[in-house]
Parts: sequence; C-alpha cells; structure tokens
Amino acid sequence: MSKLCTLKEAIAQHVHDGDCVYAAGFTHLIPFAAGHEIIRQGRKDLTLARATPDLIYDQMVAAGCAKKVIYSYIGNPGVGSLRIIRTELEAGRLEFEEYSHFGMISRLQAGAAGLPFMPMNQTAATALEQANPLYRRVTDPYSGREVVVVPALNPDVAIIHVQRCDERGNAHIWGILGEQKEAAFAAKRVILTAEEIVPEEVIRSDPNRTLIPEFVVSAVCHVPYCSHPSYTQGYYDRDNDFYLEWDKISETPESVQAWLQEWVYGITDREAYWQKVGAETHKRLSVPPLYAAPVNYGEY
Amino acid sequence: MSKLCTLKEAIAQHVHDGDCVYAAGFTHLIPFAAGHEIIRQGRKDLTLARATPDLIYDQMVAAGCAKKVIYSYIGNPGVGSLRIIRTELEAGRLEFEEYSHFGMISRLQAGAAGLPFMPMNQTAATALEQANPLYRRVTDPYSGREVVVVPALNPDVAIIHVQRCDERGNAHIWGILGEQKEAAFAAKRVILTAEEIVPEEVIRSDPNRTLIPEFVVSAVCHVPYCSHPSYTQGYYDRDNDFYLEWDKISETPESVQAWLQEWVYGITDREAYWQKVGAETHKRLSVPPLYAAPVNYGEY
Amino acid sequence: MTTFTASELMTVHAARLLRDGDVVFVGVGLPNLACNLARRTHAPNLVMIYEAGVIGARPSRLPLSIGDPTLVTRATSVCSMYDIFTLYLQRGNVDVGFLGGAQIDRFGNINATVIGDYNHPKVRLPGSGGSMEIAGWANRCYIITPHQKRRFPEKVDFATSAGFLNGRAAREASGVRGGGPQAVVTNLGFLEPDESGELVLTAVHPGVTVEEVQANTGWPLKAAANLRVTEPPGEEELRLLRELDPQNIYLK
Amino acid sequence: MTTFTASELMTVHAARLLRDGDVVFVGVGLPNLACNLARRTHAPNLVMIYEAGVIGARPSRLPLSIGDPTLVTRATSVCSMYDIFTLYLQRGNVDVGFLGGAQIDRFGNINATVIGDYNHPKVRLPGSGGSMEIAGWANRCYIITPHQKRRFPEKVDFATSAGFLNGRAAREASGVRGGGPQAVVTNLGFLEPDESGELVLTAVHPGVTVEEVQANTGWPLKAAANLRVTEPPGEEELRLLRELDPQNIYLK
Repeated sequence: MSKLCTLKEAIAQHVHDGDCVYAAGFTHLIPFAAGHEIIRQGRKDLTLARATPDLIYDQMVAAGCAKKVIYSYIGNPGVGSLRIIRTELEAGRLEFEEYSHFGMISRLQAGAAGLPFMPMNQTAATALEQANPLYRRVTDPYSGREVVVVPALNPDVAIIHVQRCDERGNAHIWGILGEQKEAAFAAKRVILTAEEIVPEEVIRSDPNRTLIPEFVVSAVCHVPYCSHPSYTQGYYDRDNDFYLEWDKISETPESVQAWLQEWVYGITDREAYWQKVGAETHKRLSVPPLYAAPVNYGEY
Repeated sequence: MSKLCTLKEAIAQHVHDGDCVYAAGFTHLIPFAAGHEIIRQGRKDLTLARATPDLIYDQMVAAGCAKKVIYSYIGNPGVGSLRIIRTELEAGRLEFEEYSHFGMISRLQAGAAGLPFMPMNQTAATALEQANPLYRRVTDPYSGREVVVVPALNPDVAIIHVQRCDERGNAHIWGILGEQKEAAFAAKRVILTAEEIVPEEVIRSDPNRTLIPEFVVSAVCHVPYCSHPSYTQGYYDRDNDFYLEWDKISETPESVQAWLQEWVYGITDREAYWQKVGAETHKRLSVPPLYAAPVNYGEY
Repeated sequence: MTTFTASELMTVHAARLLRDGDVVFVGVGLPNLACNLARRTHAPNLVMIYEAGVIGARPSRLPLSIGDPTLVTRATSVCSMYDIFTLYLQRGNVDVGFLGGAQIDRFGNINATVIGDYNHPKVRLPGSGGSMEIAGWANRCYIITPHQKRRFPEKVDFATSAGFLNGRAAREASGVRGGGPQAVVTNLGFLEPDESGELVLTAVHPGVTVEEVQANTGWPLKAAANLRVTEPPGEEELRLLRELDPQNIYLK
Repeated sequence: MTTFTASELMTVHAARLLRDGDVVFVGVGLPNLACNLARRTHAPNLVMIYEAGVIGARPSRLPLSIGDPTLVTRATSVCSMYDIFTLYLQRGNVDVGFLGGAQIDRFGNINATVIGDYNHPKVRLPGSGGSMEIAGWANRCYIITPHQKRRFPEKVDFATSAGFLNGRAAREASGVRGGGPQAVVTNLGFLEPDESGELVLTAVHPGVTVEEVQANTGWPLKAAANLRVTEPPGEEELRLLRELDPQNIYLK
C-alpha cells in the first residue's frame, strides 16, 4: 500500500501541538525541509529531541515551536554555539533534559528495542547523572557493581530522511547512520522523506541496506535536497558556508525573523527553496559519483 | 599489517584446549572448515557456544573436542534432531547451558558492548529461567517491574566466515547476519575465514557493508567453500542433501567415525575437501549471479 | 470429492487465520506454506519475517531451512538476530507467531525442551529457539499440530513457552505484552482459549466427532456451546498450496 | 629560524603522543590535524574513528564538521552511533581519546556543560557530546588547549567528564575502565598527572618559564623534578601539517 503524500500533508496529519518530535540525523540526513514545514504550519509546545539540535532546532525554537529540548550537544557543528537555543536556555524560557551522546542514544535504543531502560557502564563522572533525575542506577546481579541506566525514549513522531525508499516506506540508508534506525523503531509514528522514490525491486535487490521497514512508517514524502544546508551522502555536499552564515544571522532576533520570513514563511515547499538557493550553490554542493563495489546476492 | 595465514596456522595459534569457542553463523556462513581443522588438531575440553550447534558441533562433539555446549536450539535445521549432541546430553556425558535464542544473542550483545548484562522483557514462561541459574532478574527503576537479565558472554575465540575481507581483516558480510558482528566484538580473539581476500579499496568502497574491523581480528584465512554443507550467500547454495545424509550417518558411532575418517582426518584442508566433494555437487550448489542495485557514496 | 492430507487440511485452516497486512514470524514447514498460501489468496500484503533476521521474504522455491538463501534474495530487509528479537519482536511489531512443540497443555503452554525431568530427561528436545519470546510477545499466536493424546497432556513436563500458565490471570499478572495462543489448529479441529484461558474445542472438521477429539486429548476437553464444523479446503486453495510444495516434502 | 603558531605547536606535540596502530577517537579541529600528521609521519597504521560512527577515515580534504562526508567516502567502516559507543568505545577498542572543554581542573576533570550553577548558569556550554564516555573508557586521553588561567581553575564548575576526580584512588574506586588523562598539551608546555592524579608541569616549550605557566594556571602548580624542555616542531612536521589545513582554518 502506497504511503506517498506531500510533506505538507504528512506534517499536518502526523505532527501535533505538544508532540515529542525526533527529527533524526547525526550530522547527516538532517530533515531541514520537515523542520521548515513544521514552522510554516505553526506547531506549538513541541518537545524537540535530538542528540545534536543543530541549526534545524535553533530555527524551530526561534519560530516559537518548542517548549522543551532533549539533547546531548547543543552546538553549531564545526562553527560554535547555537545562539538561539543557548539564549533561551540561559533565560529559563525553554525546558530541557540533558544527556551525553551515549545516554541519548541508549534512550532511543531502549525505546526501539521495546525495553524499559538500557544499562551503561559508569564513567566516573557523576555530575550530569546527579543533575538529571532520569539517570538512575541498577545493581548488576553478577558482580554486585552498579551500572547507570536511562529510560526508553519513545517520541510521538520521528522524521527520518533517507537516500531512497519505495512507496511503502522500505528505506535504504548509507553513509553516517547516526540514530536513524533507532529513532524509527522507537517512535510511535514515522515520517520518511527521501531523495528518491524507487521501485520495490531496487530495495529488494539489496535487503541488507534496508534499515527501516514499511510497517513502522506512517508517511512517505519525496523531498529532494531535504537536508540542505546539511547533506545526503552521494547526493550533495554539506553547505558549510551556511553554517557559518547562521552564526551571524542568529546574532539578533531581527535578522533571524527576517531570515525565517524569506526562507521559510515566504516559501511554499522545498522545491521552491531549492530553486531560490540558486544554481551557483547547486553547483558548489554537487558531488561526482563514486560507486560501491558490486555485491552478488545470487539468484536462489 | 597483513594477518593472512593458513587455517591450520590460525587454529594452532588461537584455539587452545579448554577454550570457549564461538563458531558463528546463524544458518549461514557456518565455518565448517574451521571445525574440521579443530578436529584434526585434536583439541579437547572445549566449551562450544552457538545459538544453533548445527552439524558442525555435532561433528566436533563426535570427535571428542567438547566438554560443554552452550546453545539455544539443538536441531538439524530442516531435518530433525542432532543425534550425537542429544545422545551425549541425555547420557550426562556433556555439560550444557541452555537459553532461548534471544537469551543467547543477548549474552553476546552484552559481551560485544562491554556491558556486564543485558535486560530482556519477561515472557511469562519461567521454566528455563529457573533451570539455568545464569538467568537473573533486575528491577526496572522506572516502573518497579522486573526484567530478566543474562550475563555477558565473552568467548576466548570466535570463528567468523565472511564473503570478503582485506588482509588486515576488515570484512564485508551480507545475507543473513545472525550473530557474526556480536560474536566478533565479544570474543577475545577472532579468526576470520573468507571466500575472497580483496584489496583494501574494495572494502573502503562500501564502508557501511563492513561489519567487522581489523583491530578485533587476530588471523585472516582464505578459505573458499568454508561453509559447505552450509552456504555463503552469493557464492554457493546450502547442500540440503548432506543435512539429510548426516541424519543417517549419525545413527551409529561407527558410521560417524568412518565419516570423520574419510572427510576430516583423511583430508589435509578445505581445498582437498572441496575437490573430494566433486564436480557434480559443485554444479548442483552453484548459483547464478544477482547483483544489488548500485550505491553512490560520492567523491567527497 | 476433493481429497487432501491431514497436513493440507491444517495448513489451509492456518492460512485462513491470517489477515491481510499481518506481520508474521514464520518457521519452515507448514507455517511457511500457510503464509505463502494466505499471501496468494486473501492476504497479499502479508509480511513474512524469520528469526534468522529476514523481513518480507519472497522465496522463489520451498525453503528447506530457516536460513535458506532463497529467503534472503528479493527480501525487503535483512537484519541481525539481535535486531529481529528486539526491534521487531520485543518492540511489538509482530502480529502473528507460529509455534510448535512436543507437548501443548490445557492452558496452551508449550514444551519444546525435555520429556521428563530437566536434568535427567527421558528425551532432550531441541529447545526454545525463538519460541519463548514469540509466545510472549507476538500479538497473536497459532499452533499447528497433529492431534494425539501424547501431544496434549493436562500439564506439560516443561513450560518452554507460555500459553496462559494456569489461567489468563497468571499470564496477565506477568505483564507480558502478547495476547497468547489464539488457536490450535489440528487435523481434528480447532482448540481456542475460553475466558479462563483453558483450551476448549470450538470447531471440528467435517466428519469428526467430539468423542474422537476427546479420545485424543489428555484432559477432560470442554466443547464450546456454539461448536462449529469447519469449511473444507477449497479446490483453489489446494491447487495453490500444492504448487508451493511440488515435491510433497511437508504436505504428505 | 622556523616560526609557527600556538596551534601548530600544540598540534605537532599532540601528534607525537600517538603510537603506530593506535585507534583514536578524534574530533574535528586540532585533534583531527594531529592524527593526520601522525599518520603521515611515525604512525602510518593509526586508525581514526569518529563519534558519528566512522572507522578508519581517510579524509581527502579538511573535515569541517564531525559528520563531513569526506570522512565516510573511503573509510573502512561506518556503523550506528549506538554501535560506536558500545562495540568500540565501551568494549575497550579505543586506545586514545581527545578531549576539550571550557575548564580543566587540578585533577584533569573537564567542564563542557555550564559556567556557574547548573540550573542558573552564567553560560550554558554545548554539553558532553561524546566526552563523558571517552574520558571514562578510552585507554588514554589527551587534552589540547590554550593555557589560560580561566581555563585552568582549581576545581571545575561542573565535572562533565572525569579526570582523576579528587585523586587517582577516587577514579579507581569507580571501577571505570579507561586510564584517564595522560597529558594536557598547551601552548606553554605539558601537564601530566602525578601518582596522586594531580596535573603537574612536566615540560615547557623552549623559552617558556615555570613562572609564566604558573601565572596562567589557577592552582599552585607543581613542577616535575625532571622538568623537560620540548623539542620544537620540525620543518617537515610543519610542512605536512600546513598541507592538511591549506586555508589555515584551524592553525592560524
């Protein structure tokens, strides 16, 4: 059964005010187009969970979508600070829950595995464990020593960008995998955005590459260039210039609102956005192909 | 640094009397050649751990290599019973530890992850939990409910068959993955056997396909057809006729010893074995190629 | 009149229990045939998954083991064994599990471990494999088995996987997520759990009497008030089914 | 006479600490440059791994973020974030971790979380990311940082990742597997832990005095009895290093 729809329809149907949203992608496959559509649709009071909020959550917080962030690293990767989230946190206007990367991904792994918690070895550092009451301890019944545990995270909706999937939602992903699979299995609903929608036969030609199966997917959206200014391995490069530019844009509320007006509210969809980005940038971010060695599954 | 050596050398150096051995491969990539080499070298008192002992452990037990088995399903897959292991267990001549598949793989996952144990939800069935004292319980500190836990399994040596690897031991695996990755990371030493040794560039052309990295690998052996009568996806088919034949061979100790004499003791290595298997079987088990769709990583 | 074997009868009835879109944890043998039959008749969107980590298999030949490569080629996805038991089964993504065993008791508990005492058994059976967790966590479980008295004792020697323990309340108290056994399909009819979790006779195949079923069951078997007589396998069902096992390996 | 920046000085010294065959958990910036320099000089078999799940990276250009696609193309392996923190780091497969932070204290504890009180901070920093676990579980940790008094307080405001806590015994009592910080490389010299776990001055760069280092350190700094003067960066080291950052993004 096809789940194809527009991103506008998918966000309207599956992302509600007050939801916990996990827009996945550790430095790769970040679904910026979905974040912008959530802003356009004016969602409020969202809990935004992501290991690295990145610019996507800085923009969503700036647009007033969020009541809370759950994170393990709030930085502009390779540039510096996320000014908007940092300012809101320092002003006490944004709730938060903080973990290490391993704590964050362990929460998702527990959620994906259907387990109530995941154990982690002690790190000797206990300050964050003491600051966040959701960190707990459990005694290893074999050694008597304590392990640190975090509870399952099951977001209301995960948004996952992939290189290619079929119209039912069976998805191939390669390059940095981050927490794509774990977020998809942990979430109650999943919106897939894809660079390409391909025939089922392409997916079935390489089943080991399929990290997300159709039956955890609620909606499938064809959204080329969804990740700009982040990237999709094999499709386009990361736009580091924009990451640097955001550091300046985010210096004042006025320039942020002007940017949102021009690039989010004033734009209908990702296609219009990508046209507006312009040919020079398209060329700058294009990548020559480099293919994987063939893999023979055999005609059994 | 190349770790290439013969299988004979690898077994001599890395498998010692009394070791806990995990010859991995859930119904696929079963390293029969390595099991036979262990028999030829006369190892004793091994603890043989495998989710499904399959014919390989039935043969090793018949040859007197084992003092104990750790397993979750002792059957001849698709055929019936593993007569030798079953007889030894019923006679009380073989120690054992029994789990469900999930308990077994959770032990390996804990061992691979460097954790002391892994939690599992209750199944309502408690008989096996009561029969095996290594199953324990831990209280979930969030809900107050109990989860079942199993301790890490860290075999002394894992033997892992793969489709292709480079001479350092970076390995591509596809088809049924079973517990290949978990066994490799859990074990103290790893012997890789491979259908093909390929240049590093082939491995690096598709890093997402690399499940085992060089630095957990102790030895790399080029052993084509290592898995017969099991199979290697894309390389040759499973020899179901032999699985049926073993059911007959294993009916009497005499026919088992005669078979071991002819096919293990009387053979120098896998190449000689494969020649002895003969052209008709080679043809019967050959498989037409069927390739995965291309994957573009991009020339970044 | 159409003739068929006991295996054919059970497989057709098992296939009819499957719903379109079901995600089914399958084994080889009759469950595999039942799923493939359902997919070719009323359930084209059935998804077959295997404990070896295969999702959405499209076998082009009859798989002879759970790890047959024909299950992998053209499958939707292949994942590790750890993932199949966590992300798929434990997480609640499996609608249906098929179970089997040497003994099934009055409350649908299954023994696949030992006949006799665990440490000094008369017979050591293959063991749980995936069944302990399938029985616990699949939404619905079905059992296909020949109906013989020794297979249906009042109480199993060893409860490898849970039916309703000693009654539904006990299963529910364990907090386990799955719904437990929904039906046992045999060559004589159907056993299904009543409100207390006890397996009762709910249907007989044409020509089978309640007395005949009782004679082959190890406890005083209750018959449902609305005992049904099943609809026999249809010609088309049998034709499609036999195409799936042309050498008659499992259907004989 | 060869001239170089403070960043070049620190990077060359960090590179020299790496051993051939080391598996190193790398970040972007100076640690990435140090690893690539080591790989081109004395440690050709160095394996670079990244918290994004990349193993054996062979970047063909300077990576500008931890998720740069140049780290993936031609890498040995790519795995999930969960796998990198479990199978690689927690399991003990990582020899070296590089750490950084806003504050490093007398016992090598690092603050990357807040300046001031956790709930009402003066400054909220990016947070742990991977550093809490790297500091706990990598066999050896190194810190590269400019030497400034505000960066070296007696005690960190918040111990995001563990050095030796309040002394080696405390770290050992936690049972943590990694060896903790082995050296802090600054633009003035090296701090290394003594038997008690306290960071002491073990080396100064040519022309730097002990007084100068003390003036830039927030606690009464002990100097090792056998205080060394470091070997300045060589021409070849600097040439290779500058090739790695041709636009002078990190080395300026």
